[in-house]
Amino acid sequence: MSVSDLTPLSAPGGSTVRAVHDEFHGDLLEVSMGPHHPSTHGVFRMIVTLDGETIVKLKPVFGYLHRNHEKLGENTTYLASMPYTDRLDYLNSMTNNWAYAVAVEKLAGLAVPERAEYVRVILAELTRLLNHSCLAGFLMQDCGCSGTPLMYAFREREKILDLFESLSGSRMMCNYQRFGGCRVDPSADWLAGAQRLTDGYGAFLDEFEALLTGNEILMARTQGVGRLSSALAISAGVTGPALRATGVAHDLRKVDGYGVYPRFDFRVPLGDHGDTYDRYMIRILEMRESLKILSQALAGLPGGPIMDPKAKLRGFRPKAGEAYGRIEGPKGEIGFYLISDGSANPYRYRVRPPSFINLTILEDMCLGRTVADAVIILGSVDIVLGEVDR
Amino acid sequence: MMIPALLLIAFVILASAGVAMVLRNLIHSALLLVLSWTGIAAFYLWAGAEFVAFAQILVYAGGISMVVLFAVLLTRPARDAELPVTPPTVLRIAAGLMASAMVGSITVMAVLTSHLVAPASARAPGLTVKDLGALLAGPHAAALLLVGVILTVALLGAIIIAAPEPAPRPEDQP
Amino acid sequence: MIAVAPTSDRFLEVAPLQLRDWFIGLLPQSLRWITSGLITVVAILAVFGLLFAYLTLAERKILGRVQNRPGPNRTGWFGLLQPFADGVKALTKEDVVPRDADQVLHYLAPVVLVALSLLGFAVLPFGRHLVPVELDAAVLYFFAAGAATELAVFMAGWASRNKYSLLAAMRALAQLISYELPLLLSFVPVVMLAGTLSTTEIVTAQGGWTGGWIPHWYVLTPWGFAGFVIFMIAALAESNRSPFDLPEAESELIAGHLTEYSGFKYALFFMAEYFGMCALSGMAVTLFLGGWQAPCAWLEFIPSYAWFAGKLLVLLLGFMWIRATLPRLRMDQLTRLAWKFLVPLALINLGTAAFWSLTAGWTGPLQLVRWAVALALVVTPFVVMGRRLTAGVAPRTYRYAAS
Amino acid sequence: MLGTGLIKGLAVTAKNLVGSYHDPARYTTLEYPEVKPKLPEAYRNFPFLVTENATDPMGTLRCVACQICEKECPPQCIYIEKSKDKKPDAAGKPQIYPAVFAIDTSVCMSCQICVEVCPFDAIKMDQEYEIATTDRFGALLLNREQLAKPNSYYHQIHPTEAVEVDARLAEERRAAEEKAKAAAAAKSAPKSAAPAPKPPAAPSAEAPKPPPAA
Amino acid sequence: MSALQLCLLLSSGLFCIGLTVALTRSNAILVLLGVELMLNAANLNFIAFWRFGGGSASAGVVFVLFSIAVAAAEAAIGLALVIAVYRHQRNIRLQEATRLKG
Repeated sequence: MSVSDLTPLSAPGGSTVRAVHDEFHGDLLEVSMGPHHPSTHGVFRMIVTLDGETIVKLKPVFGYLHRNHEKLGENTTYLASMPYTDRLDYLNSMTNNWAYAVAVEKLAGLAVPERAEYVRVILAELTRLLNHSCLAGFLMQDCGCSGTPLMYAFREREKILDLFESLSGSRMMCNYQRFGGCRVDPSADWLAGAQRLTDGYGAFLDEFEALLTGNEILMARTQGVGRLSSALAISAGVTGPALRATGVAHDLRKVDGYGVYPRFDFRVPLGDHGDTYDRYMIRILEMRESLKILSQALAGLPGGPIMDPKAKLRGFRPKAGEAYGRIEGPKGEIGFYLISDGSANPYRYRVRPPSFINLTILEDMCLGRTVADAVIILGSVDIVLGEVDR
Repeated sequence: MMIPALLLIAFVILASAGVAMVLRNLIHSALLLVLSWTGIAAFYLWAGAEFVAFAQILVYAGGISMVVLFAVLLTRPARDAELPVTPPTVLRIAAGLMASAMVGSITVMAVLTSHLVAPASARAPGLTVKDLGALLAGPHAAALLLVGVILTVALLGAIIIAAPEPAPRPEDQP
Repeated sequence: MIAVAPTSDRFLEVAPLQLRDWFIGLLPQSLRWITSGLITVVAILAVFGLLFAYLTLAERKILGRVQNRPGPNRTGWFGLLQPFADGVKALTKEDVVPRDADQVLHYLAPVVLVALSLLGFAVLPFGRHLVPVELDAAVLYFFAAGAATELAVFMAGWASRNKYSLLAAMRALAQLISYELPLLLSFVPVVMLAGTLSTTEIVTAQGGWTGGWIPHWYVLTPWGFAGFVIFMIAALAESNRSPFDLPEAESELIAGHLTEYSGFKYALFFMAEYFGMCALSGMAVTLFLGGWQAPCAWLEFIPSYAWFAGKLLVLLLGFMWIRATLPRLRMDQLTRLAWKFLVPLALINLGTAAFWSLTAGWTGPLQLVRWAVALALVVTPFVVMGRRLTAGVAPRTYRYAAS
Repeated sequence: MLGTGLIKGLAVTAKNLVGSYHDPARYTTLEYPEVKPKLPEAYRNFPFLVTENATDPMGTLRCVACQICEKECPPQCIYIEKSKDKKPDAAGKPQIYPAVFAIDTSVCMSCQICVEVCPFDAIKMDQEYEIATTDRFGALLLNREQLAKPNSYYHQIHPTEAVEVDARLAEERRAAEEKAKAAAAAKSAPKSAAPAPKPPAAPSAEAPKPPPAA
Repeated sequence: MSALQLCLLLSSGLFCIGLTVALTRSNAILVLLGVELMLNAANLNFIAFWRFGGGSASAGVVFVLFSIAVAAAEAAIGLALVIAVYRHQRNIRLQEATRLKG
């Protein structure tokens, strides 16, 4: 494709839109939906090549939020990386912490007391509720209703964040898990607050579904849009609700059975079409399953220490070796791969970011669709730029 | 009170039509013609035929102006197609002006010499919409239906003519 | 020449007119006609100008309240000065005109748009005696003024000399034109039943109450309700409101045909949109909701213009309510809804209205048969076409993994 | 039927519109400048140094400049310089004190790891969030004097935690005095009586190293 | 010089302008618009005679309505032809539109 001049699109002073001639399709329109476009979730850019109305080529461009997270991890102690994991997927700091803690515990062979495992499950499921309701809110924002579902989702999210704040001290940057347990033991009234939230959340979900799921305009806008086949999803390494929407039954909580998940009975919803509507519905159904897990975990929470007494806080030097710990985060399988050379700093510190990997197939879903659909498909893939760029 | 209003409306119609004729920029001339059509509608209002005036605005300013502007946009000649016009423009303009001047003088002479003694200050015959409707449905019912058929056939034909055949793409070529 | 205020009616009904006549009385005879016209124009501009200002505030407040937040309440008492703050902001913002834009058209487009959307108010009967202009073909005049606004949208798109805002203007025009037809077709049954094009006669035709309680408004008849719904959907599309606000949707390439406008011209476009919305809902009130008719006999003491204002506000709140809830339609779905759903329904509605007027004479049990047939004629095409329109779209049931 | 989904949606928004007027659950806005948010007790913002009493802040700093927090801080935003001389601390033992103790609040991300690793409970997390300044450099680097806050303030913002810390410190101080008395008694005892063996229960000699804070 | 004669003068003036546009301009669209102007001039006459001819000549108004409708149809067909011609020869100069083939 002969591009008239090779200056990158929307370079300073360049136009955000450029006409391009392509020998197969004739006159095309190359549009840069720039890093500050209102409907991209954070600093993310798509160079979309349009033949009239339909998308011919879509090149995602990111890296604007790269903070050198992994190289930093190699130069600080294991403990010092923990607060940085909050900044990976800044919506779900609890699950990031847990994934890193699981990896280090596997590396150093630490045991985690029973109560800490239960508290970790409770916090992970609360984060899943928070993330999925935010996703549905942002998706509706892209579809065009002026922020109403997003505000309802944020109203519920605030309640969960207040719980996290009263437990860990900060709403989004919790820095709560430690290697071998959790930092603070949840008090009785905190658990009562969590119970109240779980009981009230069902009513919110019913109201949310009444507003959205049956909405004809929404169904027309999302059904059949951004269809993803299970074969492509598996080969591209897509994980999480996007994979389950294509019908593949792969949920780490069932596959690995890590933590105390095998003790709870919950189901894993699966979609058949793998389009945007399925991805939205799978998240709504997963929220209902999380409520079940939460009530069971809150009921069965045992007593005992929150932190393994033998766990050392400072001067933590795991023996040389490598480990890969992974959990089922709200966006998919979030994993940490660590190589230790016996010193206080990890030799290699690698994060497996689910939203980055789910993003690789964005073009396959958007080909042949209009720009308005591309925006919704991007919204349904649920990416957070902190995790994509690391 | 009647005559100065008529002069003003006449001036608007003739001025905008004349300027539209002279302008190079196609869009401006099309828009000026729309102005002259609205002037004609004002004339109908002056004459007391409200229904016709609003029909004129609805059909011309609402519909035909859109079709004209779309046509003007769709047929933008490529910038580099300034071919020399075969019969030189000056000659052609002169011939056109001469012909229309002749026709004009004949009609004007006919109007001035005719001894149409029209009651100058006759009240405008009050034609309400109901009588118009009765007229249309009564003696002119056949004509109304015919115009309906003409309109549908004409628009269907227009769509077929204007619809672009799918441009043959190079990869389809044998 | 001026209709002297009738003295027969109650004081409140006639008060505005008597005020005007007293004022005109002070002037010499030659100026009387001009000043009475001017007073009407000033009254309309003042009322609807203020209504526009407070509609923007009401919109943001309602949107806020729906989203569990207060909406603007910092400027002035309860945010009442917010519209004036916005006005000052719009006035002081720099008015950027692109260098190679078509200066004349670029300036003219918002002016023409506001002027045309204001023309619509001339024929709306605000009260029993408060009709700005008594026109025989009033409804036709209203839709002629409405149809001309497309020209202004084209001028705005073309004058900014920016290829992609022209593209967006074309898209907006396609939307306006494709919803012109359902708008016009939905008011034809009203004209057919009322037998006249003049708005005042349409409102008087809807007067009277059966049993003092049920008004004879057209919206309470099956074909009237269908016509009202079609009219409102088309009015939503005509004024670029919520489910159809495609031109300035953020998922567009550029911000629609308004990209090259800023400062007060940009505010003018919004003023035109709100005037258009008020005019269309005013016409909906006149055609279907019985204009200034009171809903029941004993409520007659409330002045007629209060009833008109009340119904108008209810419709405007409905516009905002819809804006706060519904997502946007895609361009092809939008035009498909117009051509494949609204136009056929409006045509069938014509048939129902014809049936209704022919069977006006039926009494007693035949009345029920008449209602049943009319309802059937309205509901069945709606359901059949609705199912065809949403063929592939339905809420789905989901299976669970077998682990 | 076609419109039912839309009507249900409209009903939900109507419920919220009406609800926002009478149901507090549906009106969540906190009008900030007039209504201050109620902070949970565990809330943490930038750290501060605890002093025993408010009268002589620099004299009674708990911090002994052991620089553990400086090493452990992930973004390395703490800077400490030890003092040359020693000063008696609350238990009367001469201790080094920090001549310079600066935290660069533009770097600090208030992750409270310094609080966790500090063996002397000398640094705790503050709850002051209205700390905006116009100067980007100087004002954001808080020195020792700005950081020091009395223990009473600590009780005010973290009541339960403060009580635990005070109880533990008091218990340690008592153990230290007991040991000091035992050591003194042991020294005076051999002069008066036959040299008795050193009392078996002498705890470890140098500064008491309490287990890290839970 | 009665009002009726003024109206007739106006419509003949408009007719001449329409004729000159149709004859002199080389752009097909403007020729069509010229024809449109001529049609409107005719309508002007109808209404003028209806206005000044007492109540009897009401057929004029009906005729004007029909003429507006037919003019709309004619405009649509004309512009469709123009677009078809444009698609073949990339510009709409009447001089070159000579071939009937294609």
